[in-house]
Amino acid sequence: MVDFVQNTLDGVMTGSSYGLLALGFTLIFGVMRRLNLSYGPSIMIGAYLGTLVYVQLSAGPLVVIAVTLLGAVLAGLYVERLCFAPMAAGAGVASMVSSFAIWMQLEQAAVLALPRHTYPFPPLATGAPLNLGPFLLRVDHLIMLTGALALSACVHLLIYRSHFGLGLRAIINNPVAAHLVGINVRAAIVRAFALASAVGGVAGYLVLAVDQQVTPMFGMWATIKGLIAMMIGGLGSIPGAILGGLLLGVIEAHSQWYFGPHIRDLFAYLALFACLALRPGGLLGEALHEPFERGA
Amino acid sequence: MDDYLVGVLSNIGVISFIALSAYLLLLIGAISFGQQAFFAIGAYAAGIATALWGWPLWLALGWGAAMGGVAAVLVGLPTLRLHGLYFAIATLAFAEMVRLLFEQFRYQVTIDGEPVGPNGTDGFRGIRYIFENDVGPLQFLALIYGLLAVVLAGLMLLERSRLGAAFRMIGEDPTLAALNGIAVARAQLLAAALAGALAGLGGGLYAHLTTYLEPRIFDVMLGVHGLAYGLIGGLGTALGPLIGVLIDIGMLESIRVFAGYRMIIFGGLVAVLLIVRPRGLLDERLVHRIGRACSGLFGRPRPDKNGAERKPA
Amino acid sequence: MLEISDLVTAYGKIEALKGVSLRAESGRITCLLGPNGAGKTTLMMSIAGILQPQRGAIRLDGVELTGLTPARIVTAGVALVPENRLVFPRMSVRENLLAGAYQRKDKAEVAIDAERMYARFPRLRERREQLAGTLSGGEQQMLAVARALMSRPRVLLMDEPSLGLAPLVVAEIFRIVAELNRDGTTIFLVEQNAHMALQVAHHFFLMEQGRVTFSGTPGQLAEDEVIQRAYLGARRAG
Amino acid sequence: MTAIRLACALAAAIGLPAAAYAQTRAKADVTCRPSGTTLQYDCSIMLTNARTSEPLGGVTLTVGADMPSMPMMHNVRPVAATPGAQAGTYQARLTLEMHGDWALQLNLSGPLRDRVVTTLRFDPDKVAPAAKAPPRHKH
Repeated sequence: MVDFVQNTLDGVMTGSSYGLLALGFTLIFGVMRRLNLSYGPSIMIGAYLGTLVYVQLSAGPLVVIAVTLLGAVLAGLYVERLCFAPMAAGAGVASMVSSFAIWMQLEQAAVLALPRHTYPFPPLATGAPLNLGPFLLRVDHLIMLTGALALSACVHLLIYRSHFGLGLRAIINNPVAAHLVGINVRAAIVRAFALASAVGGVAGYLVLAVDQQVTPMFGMWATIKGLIAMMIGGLGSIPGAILGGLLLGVIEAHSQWYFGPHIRDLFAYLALFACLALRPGGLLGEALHEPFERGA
Repeated sequence: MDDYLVGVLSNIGVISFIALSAYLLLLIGAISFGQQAFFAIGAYAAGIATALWGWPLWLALGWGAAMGGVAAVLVGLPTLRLHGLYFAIATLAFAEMVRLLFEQFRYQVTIDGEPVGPNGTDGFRGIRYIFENDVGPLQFLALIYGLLAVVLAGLMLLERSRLGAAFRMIGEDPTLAALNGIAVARAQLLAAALAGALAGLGGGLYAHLTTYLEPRIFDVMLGVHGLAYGLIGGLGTALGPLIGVLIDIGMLESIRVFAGYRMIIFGGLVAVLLIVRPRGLLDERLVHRIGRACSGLFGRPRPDKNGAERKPA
Repeated sequence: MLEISDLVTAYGKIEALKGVSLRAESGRITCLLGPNGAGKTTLMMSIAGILQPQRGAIRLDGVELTGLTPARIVTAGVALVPENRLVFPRMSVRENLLAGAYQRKDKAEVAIDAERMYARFPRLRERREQLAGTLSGGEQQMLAVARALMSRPRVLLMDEPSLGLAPLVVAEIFRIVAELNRDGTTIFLVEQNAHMALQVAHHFFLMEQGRVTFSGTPGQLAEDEVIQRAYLGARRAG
Repeated sequence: MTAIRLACALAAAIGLPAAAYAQTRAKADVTCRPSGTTLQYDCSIMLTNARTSEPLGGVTLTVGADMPSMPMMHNVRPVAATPGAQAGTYQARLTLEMHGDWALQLNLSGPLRDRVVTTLRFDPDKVAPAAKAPPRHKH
């Protein structure tokens, strides 16, 4: 029984970073009904800048966070300008494939800049794990969980309490009506992209600080984990993204404990597949109705 | 032709199968990130058939295609009714599951004192049919392009058949297609089966071309590339995806001089191309215009001059 | 005063508006009548900036609006109550009203305006925290009107407010239109319901296939002739 | 898994007798080490007959490399290998695009036609046989 709770705790910890990634995905998908396959790679660009600063200038964690965040936001805006802004209303699939092409570009750029396979990343905390009764809690995991929950609370407040959030939700509800009430939809989308990239940057930083290394595979990993967590949680639903992330973390932790790492990923995909086949809307989102536009 | 050029052309031929497979599903409006799963199933099935069971090549390729088709139907049943985006993610999940299952799949037969056959992450070496039966690289290249020509002819015929029209109608609007008496579910499954078989056939050819398979080969990159070819080349006809493959691998090989920077240039190029032509180079509108131009040339009566443009939704 | 001169808006090669010129005097209710497909909604969307016209000009009290983004047009004082309402379905009635005043910085004034809307539309006060998507057609129409008024427009454009509503509710809508005008709001109304529209309009235009075919006051033409010309297509010579 | 194994055994039974290995099968031992300039490696290859394990001399050998993920995309133009001092030994210098796991394709097109594939992990400082677990992100 102790193992079960320990696994669940570990799962919740790692799941919190999935939740943040899913949150970033949901923000972009919610606002534009578009899938950004470059989401992970743009965070990786931020992380590579962060590790560059950490390795070359041996900068402290605060500087690395700032650089990672800024890098992720800049890369995110680059993706928005090239793949999503110029696309006509109907070209949903085209912008998704375009974001895939930019994923290739960003990944190769990162590999060229820093050709080694892995690069060190500043750790979050190096203290011994705390023990809470029979359970072991790694300090850096705790920081990741609290950081993730705090950030998602901030995003929730921003979306549901602020003027910016009101505008964003209006666009999500009905873009034409948003235009008609005088919202500058273009500018709001760019700000939403920046916000999502920033959230992704923090998630990336937390994950890589726990991992203490960054590889070019991180882009794909982040995109796929964020996507799975978003789909399980429910498209366009902010609480759903966090819940989906935590659930994915717990599923993975248990399957890793009982069946080993390979089977862990298999279970994650199985969970996603079952969720899609049985409840397409995900736990908290509602199923999409309007067709996923195929092109202008 | 030197071996390297034959190698590149063979690669182009083999990848075209997965591009056509994704294209076929795009016709019915289904975006699949998972055709690489059926490519893998076809590759392993055909590889096992020749290397372990000693079947002749054509039977092994047929077997691979059949396995690809069956797998496509099995995964299509619960997912094809889903909304476009969910189907895309479901196919991605299924393909990754197949890849992870192949990492566990071990089935070896000792031949000639050596264990031969898939061995999990170590892959499946020794699919040496073309060496045992003295099939030269040029002969295998001819086989690839022969099969590709047959498939293309089939797809061109499909374009003009009632089934082709049904696929495109479902692609435009499934409810409208159903209202016009098309058995949408059955047609979707048929399209998925055909697409799965196409990818399986391509997989079988790939297995014998490289003589070596490994689960990591069949990850999401291959699937998304397959999808991208159709969208870059255009969905007007079956030639569109081939144009996409030519641009991709043709481009990658020709700008070899920027060895390290290929993907950077190519990625940027695709993004810009999709801005200018969101439905690809050879999209429906261009094909329609070419069709009208050709019909003008051959003196067939032309529809009225300014055909009504579709009013955007 | 809202002035449209020689406006041409096309979808690709098809010209929906073939050079439309008309004016909506300040402080009055101006109505545009015409059958389906005459280009009424295209005109409204062109004024609101959702569609960019190919030629012609749109001016509000002399200020050029053509080519501006919808947001800038709202700042200039134009508010559109769109065809079939387009409320924000998964946001509450209160939030829909707040969204209507998105551009305004004076938070206190906005709150007062919101109260004023609840006073004018008591039904909305009852449903204040309810999701707009769950409201009835008539209630959504009132919400759409209230949302447009929250930006304190100089001219209120209304695109077929009676669409899909029960006769009782349509009468209520037109009573509100007259009441708003009495309180000083300039209204440019697009309608198919000629009978109701002519009772409140000070001036009206007829439109067919993207062209204005008649301009005058309700008294000038007998109602049945208006309907006959607008919907049954009078003989050109007549 | 057992169901699959049963199906395979059945298929083998009805299959034709396993193709006789008329051709001799080649076996290759490859060791590479960094050549000093980044992403460039010197590899020495020992070719032997798989059955009798005597060295295979005088074979025209080209060495190509594929990145396991998307092999037809991330590939390196094949290099001709130069025969070494002893029979059956060959040298080849490879220039890669990235560090990490690469599948080396040894194409024999001389008197004997065959292809052998070995996967090695190329790091800036050393080259090792690819570890059992692929370098998936640990998570």
